[in-house]
Amino acid sequence: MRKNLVWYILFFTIAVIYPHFVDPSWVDIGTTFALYSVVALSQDIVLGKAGMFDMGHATFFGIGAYTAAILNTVYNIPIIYTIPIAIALSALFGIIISWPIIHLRGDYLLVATIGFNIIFYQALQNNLFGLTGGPNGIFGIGAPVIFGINISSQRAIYYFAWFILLITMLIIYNIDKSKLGRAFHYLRESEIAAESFGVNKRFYKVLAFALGAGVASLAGVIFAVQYAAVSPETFNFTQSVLFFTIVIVGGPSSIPGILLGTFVMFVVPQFFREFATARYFVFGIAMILTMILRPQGIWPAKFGKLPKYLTKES
Amino acid sequence: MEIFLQQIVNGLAIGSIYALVAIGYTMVYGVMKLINFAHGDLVALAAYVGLTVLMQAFGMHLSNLWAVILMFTVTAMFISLFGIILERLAYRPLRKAPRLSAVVSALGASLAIENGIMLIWGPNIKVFPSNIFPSTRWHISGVVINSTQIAILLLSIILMIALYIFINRTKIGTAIRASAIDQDAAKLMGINVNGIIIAIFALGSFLGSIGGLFIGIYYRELYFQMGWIYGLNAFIAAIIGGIGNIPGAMLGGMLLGIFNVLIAGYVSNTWSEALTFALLIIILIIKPTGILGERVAEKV
Amino acid sequence: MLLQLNNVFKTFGGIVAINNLSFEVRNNQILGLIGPNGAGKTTVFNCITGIYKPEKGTIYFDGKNITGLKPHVISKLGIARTFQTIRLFPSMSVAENIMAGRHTKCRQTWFDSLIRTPKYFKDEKENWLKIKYYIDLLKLSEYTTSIVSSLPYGLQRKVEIARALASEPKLLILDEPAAGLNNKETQELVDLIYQIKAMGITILLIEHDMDMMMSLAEYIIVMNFGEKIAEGIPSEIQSNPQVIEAYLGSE
Amino acid sequence: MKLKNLLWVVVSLIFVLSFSSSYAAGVIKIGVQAPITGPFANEGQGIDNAVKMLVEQQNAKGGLLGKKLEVVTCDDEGTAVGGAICARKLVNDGVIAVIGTYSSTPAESAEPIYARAGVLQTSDATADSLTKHGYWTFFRNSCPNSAEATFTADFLVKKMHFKRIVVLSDYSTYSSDLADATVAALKKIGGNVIYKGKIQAGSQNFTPILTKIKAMNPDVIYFSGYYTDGGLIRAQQVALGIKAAFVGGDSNDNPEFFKLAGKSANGVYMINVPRPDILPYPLAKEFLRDYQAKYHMMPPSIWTLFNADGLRAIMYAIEKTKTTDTKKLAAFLHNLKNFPGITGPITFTKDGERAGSRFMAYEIYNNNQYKVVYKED
Repeated sequence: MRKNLVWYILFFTIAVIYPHFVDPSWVDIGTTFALYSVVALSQDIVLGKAGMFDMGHATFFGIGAYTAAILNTVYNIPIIYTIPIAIALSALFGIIISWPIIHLRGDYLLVATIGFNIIFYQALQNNLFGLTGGPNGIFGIGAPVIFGINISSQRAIYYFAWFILLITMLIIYNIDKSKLGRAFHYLRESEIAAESFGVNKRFYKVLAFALGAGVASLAGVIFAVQYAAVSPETFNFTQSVLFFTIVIVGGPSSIPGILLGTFVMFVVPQFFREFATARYFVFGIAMILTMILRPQGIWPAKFGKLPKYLTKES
Repeated sequence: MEIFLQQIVNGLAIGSIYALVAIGYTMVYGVMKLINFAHGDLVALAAYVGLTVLMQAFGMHLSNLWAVILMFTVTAMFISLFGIILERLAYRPLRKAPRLSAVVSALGASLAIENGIMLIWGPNIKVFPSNIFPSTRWHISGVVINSTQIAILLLSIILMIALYIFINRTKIGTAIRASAIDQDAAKLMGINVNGIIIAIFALGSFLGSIGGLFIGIYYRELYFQMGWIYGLNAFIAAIIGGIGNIPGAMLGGMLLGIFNVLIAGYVSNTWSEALTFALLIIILIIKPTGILGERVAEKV
Repeated sequence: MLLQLNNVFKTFGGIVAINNLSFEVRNNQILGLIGPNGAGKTTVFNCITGIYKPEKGTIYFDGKNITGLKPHVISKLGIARTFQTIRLFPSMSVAENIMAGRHTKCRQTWFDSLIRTPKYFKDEKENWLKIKYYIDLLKLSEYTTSIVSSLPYGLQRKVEIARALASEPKLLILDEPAAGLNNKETQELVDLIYQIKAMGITILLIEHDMDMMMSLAEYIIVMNFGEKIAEGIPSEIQSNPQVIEAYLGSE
Repeated sequence: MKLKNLLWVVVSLIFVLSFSSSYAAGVIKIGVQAPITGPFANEGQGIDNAVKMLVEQQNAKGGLLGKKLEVVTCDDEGTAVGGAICARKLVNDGVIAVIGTYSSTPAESAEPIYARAGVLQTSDATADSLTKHGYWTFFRNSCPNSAEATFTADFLVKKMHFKRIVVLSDYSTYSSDLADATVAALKKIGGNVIYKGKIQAGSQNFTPILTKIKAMNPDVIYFSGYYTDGGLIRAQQVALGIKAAFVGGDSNDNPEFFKLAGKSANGVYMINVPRPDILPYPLAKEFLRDYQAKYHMMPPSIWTLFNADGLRAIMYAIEKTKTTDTKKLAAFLHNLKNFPGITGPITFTKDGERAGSRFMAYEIYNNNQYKVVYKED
């Protein structure tokens, strides 16, 4: 417990001083790393914790980004107020989308979630209600103002994104160490046993989707701010595959695992932007090797970390 | 009416290609419970290998017919072997691992094959020569049918019937079905499950390679990411039919081909993908394991 | 009367699994359900716990009609069970597995969980201490943090029972609890079941070990081909010709 | 626990290593921001190849201002994220100008970063908004959609007198914007658009929409997308017995179109800037010959040539102004008039828009021969 805390403090300390030592492209990478980690952690609520095969999570990320973009550019609502709206809307979508398909078994659910992602993507491309801007997307999204500070410089956005990551990690930690997280895990491990002990399957599964959708949407808003623009291909099915892969490669239901997964799947390829053509060939093979060497993920989740008063010999 | 018939004819041609590719997904899934996301890229690889073989054959001044025969045999053999090697290297080490780890391994294989094609054949499109099949067109009361479509449809149907007989009438076929129902029990009955898995990968890759060559002959355009689109469609076809069920994959492929043309032709072209997926989701909501998939009651 | 089945009927794809079955379980009774393989015993359990919906007939528990209710609702009313094939949460620890039993007793809402309200802390502590009690009760304390899939079979059985007890049920359903246990473990199990009865819990039991069943059960229902063929106290059952035939005939 | 420690060490080490960035004196650095991998890999690699080739040629002639040119490439994968990261990286690497990128989204996310750093950016991306932000660093090297749209509308209505027009595009920003602009231009001069549809690029099976179009009995199908789809659309159109004429936007004009369409290519009309082999642009012929000799393939599309022109304009500016001060270069470029380019004369407006491009319509005959059928007055 203590040891973990030390690691996390070290991790965030590095994160805080990091932008002062690297060039600006790496600050951007750091920001996007934080946001992708948030999305991956939110995907993990559904995929890793509740064990539902969700391969359409970029939908919720996109709902957040587009909600903020539309509300800000069309209705001139300050970004900071779009955050709760985006979260609520995305969570609502999560509920509506998952409700009818929640009873589907593993791979069928996977296909249904892919389907929702593709429907969402086509809706963006077709300029739904004349709001999404079609293939061009939406440009000119403003910056949030918090306590009178304008979050528009590169570093300000970086710290804001990491603050969001910190909040998300706390929420995920809280989920893990509570009735809520245990219920998700029970459902993943054995649905029948979980139901037989009073876990309301439908409620918790839909709740997992709603929570996952809400958190992903939060990352989406900041993402829209970071690039001052949103466009459809950032939220397509390929992107969902990335988030899915992050969770599995890193270690389902493991916070450090998912951070490492994001690092491996998003940051590592950044080193090779200059030797471009072969990098995804090598990367594909690396993915296979990683799974073979670490089938449970790079840093698998550990269970059995219990409150002190339980494990201490009395 | 002729417009409708025209759409159906075209839908069946593309549907039969989906069906051939879908069988590869469904067979692997049936025995290993693995979504082999690399299967589509194998199909694309087949088309590229086929084109290379064909060009070599023309270079050796073979006649059209012999060149095509050579293309089919060499490609089918190469891709079947490739499928076997893929299983050995990327999936077998993960057989005891969590299911999704194998899925990620498949995604990695897909990425590697796709980018491997780009490295070998370049990022630009490649075009099949147009004169390899005699292309005759028939106008039957306003409906245009060409000889390539008929050849594809007939060959696909023959292959599927052959597969059906193989699966249902031969010893290996029975062993494959047994392994699909219960791998452990099959093992106890003395079935060499490793051998069966090699067989299904060879067979699925073989049919996929034929599908890839058909794509090359029919559409004539190859690009390195094509496998992803055909793979996804074929995977959906397998799901519609009930994944794991071989006749289901055939049915699903044909249905998807027809859905595609009817939605694009009669409902909305710009929303055709969204509507296809909406239809798929509705099918799943009503029939959670696809049309021919059986609802497996979990033993408690 | 704690549990009452009236003319329960259930088929699977046209095959009758339970045919017009009726029986009653009295408060704090140990009732045994026996019958040859495939007689439909586990199906009865699954109908009671809500995993299957009976097509006809009614099931009353504690005066309430529970026919066709969802498993999690039935669980909340006070029925807990173990499974014929062990169904633990394999990658979780012993304590976390047992905690599943407390799911309906934990009073924190999902929102309390998310932001850790004072209610959350109080609730967590209360329930974990209960878990400690059941772990000690079943002498599992040295395995508290062990991952259950790494435990031997006999201990896994114990964890399952502990999990069921942790839910403080009125009715405990045990589906072949002695299967796969050695003699010593079986004896421990018998002692444990008496202990559970002493806690005021009613027990419904399927068991193939006839010696154990005859010594343990106060009343026995015999099933064959989905129907009840006999019922009575152990000594009556032992001498019942129909029962003997059912067993011998099926061998 | 040891493994974990090791991992963290590796993580921090990599971060530390990434601090370093090289500065070499006596070199002018040119950046390439392009989608080297991903769905537009062919286009991105084309841009990269073209820039490297032209820079090599320039260096053989002694470079510029007595300094050698050096190319720094960054793969943006065609995404907004990649665009911004590449922009930061290239700025940090000390480039003075960036060629590319290919599509609008990454160009847009990179644009403000280049503007703030004072790095010139020349891209073929066609989204109207790119030149609307007022960034002095941005120069579009392709022709704006509106010019082509007006020309196309005139050709279809005034020259060919088509009465029943079908407009098709794909979902890319370029293609759908061009289709929208063309429909608007057609409406303005009273053209009758009976159907406007979209196809999914790369889906290869276009018969559903074509069969639907067949029933509408059009006399022309105009397609604003790429040759990779256009060639197939034309082939499938003829195979279905649809008699309508086919008019392709500039991205259809590619040798591969004829391979895909085969005999059906005959009678196709292409709208494009003047072709190298028709107008006396020795530059273009030379460029294509060199490219073919160096890379053993043709450039993937016209967009490669546009970006090559962007680079040539910048190199010309450096040569003329004898400076690498981007403010002065930009001022020079904003006043550039009729600089001979591979894709026709290059003129930039004050917004960095490329102006004064002249379009022509060609008819294809004998499988791949061109003849001019219509041009702007």
